[in-house]
Amino acid sequence: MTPDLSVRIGSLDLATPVLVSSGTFGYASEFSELVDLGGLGAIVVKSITLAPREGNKPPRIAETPAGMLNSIGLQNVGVDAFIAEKLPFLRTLPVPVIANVAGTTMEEYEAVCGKLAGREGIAGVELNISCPNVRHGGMEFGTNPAAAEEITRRCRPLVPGPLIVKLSPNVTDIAAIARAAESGGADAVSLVNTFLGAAINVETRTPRLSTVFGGLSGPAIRPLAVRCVWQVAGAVKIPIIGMGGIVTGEDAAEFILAGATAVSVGTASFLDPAAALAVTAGLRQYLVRQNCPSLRDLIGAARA
Amino acid sequence: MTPDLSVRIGSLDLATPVLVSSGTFGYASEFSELVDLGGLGAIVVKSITLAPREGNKPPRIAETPAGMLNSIGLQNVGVDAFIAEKLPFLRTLPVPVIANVAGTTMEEYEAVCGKLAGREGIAGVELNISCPNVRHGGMEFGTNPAAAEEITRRCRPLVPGPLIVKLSPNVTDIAAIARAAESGGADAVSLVNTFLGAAINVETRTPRLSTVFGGLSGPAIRPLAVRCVWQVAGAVKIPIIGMGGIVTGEDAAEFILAGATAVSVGTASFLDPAAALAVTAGLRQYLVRQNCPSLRDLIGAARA
Amino acid sequence: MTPPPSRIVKIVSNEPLTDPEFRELQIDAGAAAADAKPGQFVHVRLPGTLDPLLRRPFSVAGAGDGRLTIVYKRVGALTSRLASLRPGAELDMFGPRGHGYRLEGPKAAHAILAGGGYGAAPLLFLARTLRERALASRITLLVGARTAAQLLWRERVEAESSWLDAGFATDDGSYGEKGTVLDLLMARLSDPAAGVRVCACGPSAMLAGLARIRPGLPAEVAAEGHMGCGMGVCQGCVLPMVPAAGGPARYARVCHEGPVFDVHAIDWAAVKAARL
Amino acid sequence: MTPPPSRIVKIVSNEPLTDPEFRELQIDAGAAAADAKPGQFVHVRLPGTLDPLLRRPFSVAGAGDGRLTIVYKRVGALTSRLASLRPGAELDMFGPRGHGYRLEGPKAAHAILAGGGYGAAPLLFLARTLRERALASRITLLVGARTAAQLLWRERVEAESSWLDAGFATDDGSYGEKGTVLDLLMARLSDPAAGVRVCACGPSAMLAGLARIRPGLPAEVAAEGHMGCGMGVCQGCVLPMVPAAGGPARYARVCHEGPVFDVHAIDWAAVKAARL
Ligand SMILES: Cc1cc2nc3c(=O)[nH]c(=O)nc-3n(C[C@H](O)[C@H](O)[C@H](O)COP(=O)(O)OP(=O)(O)OC[C@H]3O[C@@H](n4cnc5c(N)ncnc54)[C@H](O)[C@@H]3O)c2cc1C
Ligand SMILES: Cc1cc2nc3c(=O)[nH]c(=O)nc-3n(C[C@H](O)[C@H](O)[C@H](O)COP(=O)(O)OP(=O)(O)OC[C@H]3O[C@@H](n4cnc5c(N)ncnc54)[C@H](O)[C@@H]3O)c2cc1C
Ligand SMILES: Cc1cc2nc3c(=O)[nH]c(=O)nc-3n(C[C@H](O)[C@H](O)[C@H](O)COP(=O)(O)O)c2cc1C
Ligand SMILES: Cc1cc2nc3c(=O)[nH]c(=O)nc-3n(C[C@H](O)[C@H](O)[C@H](O)COP(=O)(O)O)c2cc1C
Ligand code: FES
Ligand code: FES
Repeated sequence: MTPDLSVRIGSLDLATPVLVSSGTFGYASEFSELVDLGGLGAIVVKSITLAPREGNKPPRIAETPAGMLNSIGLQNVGVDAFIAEKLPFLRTLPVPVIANVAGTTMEEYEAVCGKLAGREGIAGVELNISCPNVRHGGMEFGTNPAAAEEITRRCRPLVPGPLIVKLSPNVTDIAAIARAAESGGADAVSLVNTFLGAAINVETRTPRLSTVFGGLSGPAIRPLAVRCVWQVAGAVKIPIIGMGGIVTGEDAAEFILAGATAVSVGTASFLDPAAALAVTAGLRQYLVRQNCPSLRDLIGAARA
Repeated sequence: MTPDLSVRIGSLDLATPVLVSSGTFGYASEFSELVDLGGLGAIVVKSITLAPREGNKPPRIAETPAGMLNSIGLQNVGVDAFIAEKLPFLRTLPVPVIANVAGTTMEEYEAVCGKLAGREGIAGVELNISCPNVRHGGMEFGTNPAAAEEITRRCRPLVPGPLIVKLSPNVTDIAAIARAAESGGADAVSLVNTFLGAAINVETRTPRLSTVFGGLSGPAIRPLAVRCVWQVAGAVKIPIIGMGGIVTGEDAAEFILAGATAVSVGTASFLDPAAALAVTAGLRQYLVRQNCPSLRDLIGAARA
Repeated sequence: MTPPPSRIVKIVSNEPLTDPEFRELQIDAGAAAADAKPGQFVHVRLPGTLDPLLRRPFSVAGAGDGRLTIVYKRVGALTSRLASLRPGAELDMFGPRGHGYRLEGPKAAHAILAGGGYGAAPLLFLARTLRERALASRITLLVGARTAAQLLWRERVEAESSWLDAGFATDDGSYGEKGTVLDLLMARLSDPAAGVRVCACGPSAMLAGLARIRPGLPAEVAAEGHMGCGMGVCQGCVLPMVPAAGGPARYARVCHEGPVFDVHAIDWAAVKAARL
Repeated sequence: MTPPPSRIVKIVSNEPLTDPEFRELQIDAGAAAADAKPGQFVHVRLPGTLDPLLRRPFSVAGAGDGRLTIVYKRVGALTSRLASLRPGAELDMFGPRGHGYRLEGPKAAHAILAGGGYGAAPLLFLARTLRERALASRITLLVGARTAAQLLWRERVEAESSWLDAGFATDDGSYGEKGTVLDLLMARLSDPAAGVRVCACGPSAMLAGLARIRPGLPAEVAAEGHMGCGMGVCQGCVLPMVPAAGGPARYARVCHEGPVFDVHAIDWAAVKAARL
């Protein structure tokens, strides 16, 4: 049996349900010699802002038990350079590329979406309304349902393909934010972005990150992310892209069984650039083991 | 140099700042043959409710990367049996015992506080308004500032010693809840209780916990807990008891440097029943290494 | 203070059995070895890492001369890492803990020990202890597994035939009877069962099956549960017990009241519903 | 596809040096060894655990015959576990990665290599490579450490005296000059410095000191940064570079543009302010 791994996110057909996450796969060219990019479900590129950003001061990374904190600060080349320098390579790839858009104001999100609209090689847009790592990094849009709905509604007409809203887990009620994104017209929600954390170097008595707070990712957060997906799957009808600490096919299956239609691999790509392909292979073996012909039959199956 | 580890929480003087956390140290008698209980800063007993509770169905425990989920469900003997059967032993101990109180309604919290009030052997009360593991387990009081303030205010006159309010981290703004507890008259806040999480057994396609959701504790949550302490320390003047994933003296120092006055050891006692004493020894060595005569000089020192 | 609750111990040997997914681990355990009783468990961590985090319980499969033996099956994070360790490597061990099989009280006419899979691990130790303490006139050890290779310690068990009756069953019939260890047990029980005492260990479906064989059959079973602390504190490892008529659910801690329970005290329907 | 990006490799040897907090690790690395250049790093994980999670970078200290050598100091989670591993144990290795010291271009009259602490690790490898490729007429290797025992590979360096000038400095004067490796360097530089090329590796305070010695001194330094990915993707390992006049902050990735940089390109004031 060769199980069917294909899924659909809005109008987008994905051959496999395993994406690579924004900020953890660069603009994909960095991986082109290391990984068979054609085996990925889709590539979500590093967050794009209107102007280039040099990012936060170092140190930007601190390891914690089974996790890592980052405060990169949305370092990126800006939307114009993205279109001029990065998109030509991305366009050559045989898999869908999703542009992740971030900003400080609603107008900035709109402007970036507008510049990307209709460009060949952009299959969809993910709105990052949940970055914990910059002042005004959009996290306020991710913690307030009304703001989440408004920003989605405003970007919606500017995005021809699927519009995905990426949710912050740093809220009391993530289901409410997901419902707001759905009402605003999102085709899908992706979750989770990183959890707000901090670590202190006790020998120097100073925070380990220049910004004090950073985003926690990696296996440590997996149980929290699975819970978020479970909650959101009970609240919205649009598909969910689940992520947070996925390293193996079984980890990915947890998210699918909790209600995600697709999954995304972030930090694990730092441990192994081909991690997303290993996750895909693991999912395939899991389906064979479970004697399950199609991944779609497993979406939400643990909720029964 | 023998560094001074003593701290004060409300009217309570603690010889050392290292407590053991509610639900992870039973009623202390279980540890009496394994650990020199006199070396602990204070003992916080398992949550006490008005009536006995048999707890949730098993499975109640699932391990996750560097963490564990639990959904014990406040299993406990109830306040009357606590007073009759557990308190006599606790009374003989040379360290302060703090009763942790939980309930479903404000009236239940008041009733339990009332029954405990003025009993010899109870040095203080911790209100658990943050248990994620029972329906109506008090978590709603922990996610709503007005409710947090009201329950604190109502229990305040019933508690002769220090009143500590234990905060849930499952909120958008933990500082707001801490301020509410302070306004309600709390002498201290303790944080964090567990983070809401879930895990799924992919082979059986069923949740790993009978209740689907449980509380995540252990080293995995430490960076999240340190962040919470940092946020709360910037918001209130009352002392903070910091916890979440502390295993070593250095881990404890992170919380102190972030602004906690004392710390508490939970899950680590499962790995080593004497973990809190190891943490205390580690803190002492750390102070010597830092050439710091008193732990109190380090409270919040990373915030400079 | 009593002896240190947990301690760093050294691996003496760590050898695969006939099926290499099962291994026998000998630990240099000092005084702890002298106290170990059949049915108890040791609670083991790998030092120097937080993943895996919690200790894992393993039945004591033998004890003597300052050494403890366990038999483990490779199933996940800790057991896989364990399989890669060599003699001299360090483990962090707590225990032996828990209540084992009954070692006092009346002598049984016939003690029948039945183990499935790695559940047979503590039973040769138990058989020897029952014999040393003269707790049974006759001792039978029944071992079941999927295949001949997975039958635990077959040759060692057969070598004790001077005092130990042995019976083997495999799912595929590759050795002994084709069937389960419960089939073997029922065949033995067809003699009048007076004075019989059954001691079992194995997967919960097997133990639940044992409970159904005969209502009053005196049988002690070693059960499993997901442990947090292993010392009776966290209430994580509980098993549902038969409740008082009309009473609320009742739970007992595998690590503290168990791991060995009266088979009839456990609420097997609730165990099954909870997929324990 | 090009060679697999990460692979399981086996430890050949793992021996303490004169100070046992420093160890020399030889790895059976196959084809990866042939490509390694001095100044590059390998990125290492322990398989089978998520704690420690991220890979850790170590400078290549030698390569040949299918083997790679690193020298490491025991400072934390991974290096402590590494110290307990024996020959035959497996590591997950990625690399060699990054840009090393310049290996083409003009021949230097005098290459002075200066290493502090474990920073000396790549420099004997570099000295040999410069000699093989005839990139310097004269080669000097200066090694500094706290104590005589911590001087890396002292005897091995001294054994190469036929072609390699050597100088040693210790903080406590227990061997060589009392002082730092920069003191040794400055003494060598008091000759007219035309044609001198400095290659350094060590703690950032040492490298920052080097930048201050002489404005135009051609010096390449191997710098450190906290790495997330080690392949130029995460932007985690960045170092502040001297910005364009009035321009915004500029960063370069240690794992990608580095680890070896022109000492004058790095904004040492910003490095110090950030306590890197
Ligand atoms: C009292 C007792 C005695 C035991 N004796 C033995 C023995 O002699 N030999 C042996 O091989 N095994 C024994 N076990 C089971 C053993 O504890 C588990 O196989 C072990 O914990 C798996 O650890 P892991 O990290 O390799 O697997 P994990 O990666 O943790 O999990 C693999 C599988 O094992 C299950 N599991 C994990 N932890 C536990 C736990 N604490 N209790 C029960 N199941 C668990 C998981 O649900 C999963 O299905 C015993 C269990 C108990 C409770
Ligand atoms: C390009 C490069 C080459 C290096 N070469 C060597 C070498 O040849 N020999 C050697 O002994 N060490 C070398 N290091 C440093 C080495 O990477 C760290 O000592 C190692 O990561 C510590 O891991 P740990 O788990 O033992 O310590 P941890 O417990 O992670 O930390 C202990 C200390 O090391 C620091 N540290 C942790 N991770 C890193 C990191 N990724 N980069 C820098 N510092 C870190 C921490 O801040 C802490 O102070 C190099 C670092 C870099 C960036
Ligand atoms: C170094 C780093 C940089 C990240 N940058 C972004 C980003 O630019 N935009 C974004 O939406 N998410 C970003 N993320 C979040 C990830 O896309 C992902 O949501 C998160 O890391 C959880 O998944 P993981 O645990 O698999 O890493 C970043 C994560 C990391 C670790
Ligand atoms: C098994 C278990 C049971 C717990 N029971 C309680 C409880 O009854 N009341 C309470 O306030 N907190 C309870 N907690 C939360 C702990 O007191 C503590 O806040 C939390 O575990 C975080 O600390 P840690 O990471 O050090 O364990 C429990 C935690 C665990 C792991
Ligand atoms: S494992 Fe904690 S009570 Fe049994
Ligand atoms: S470590 Fe990721 S860019 Fe250098």
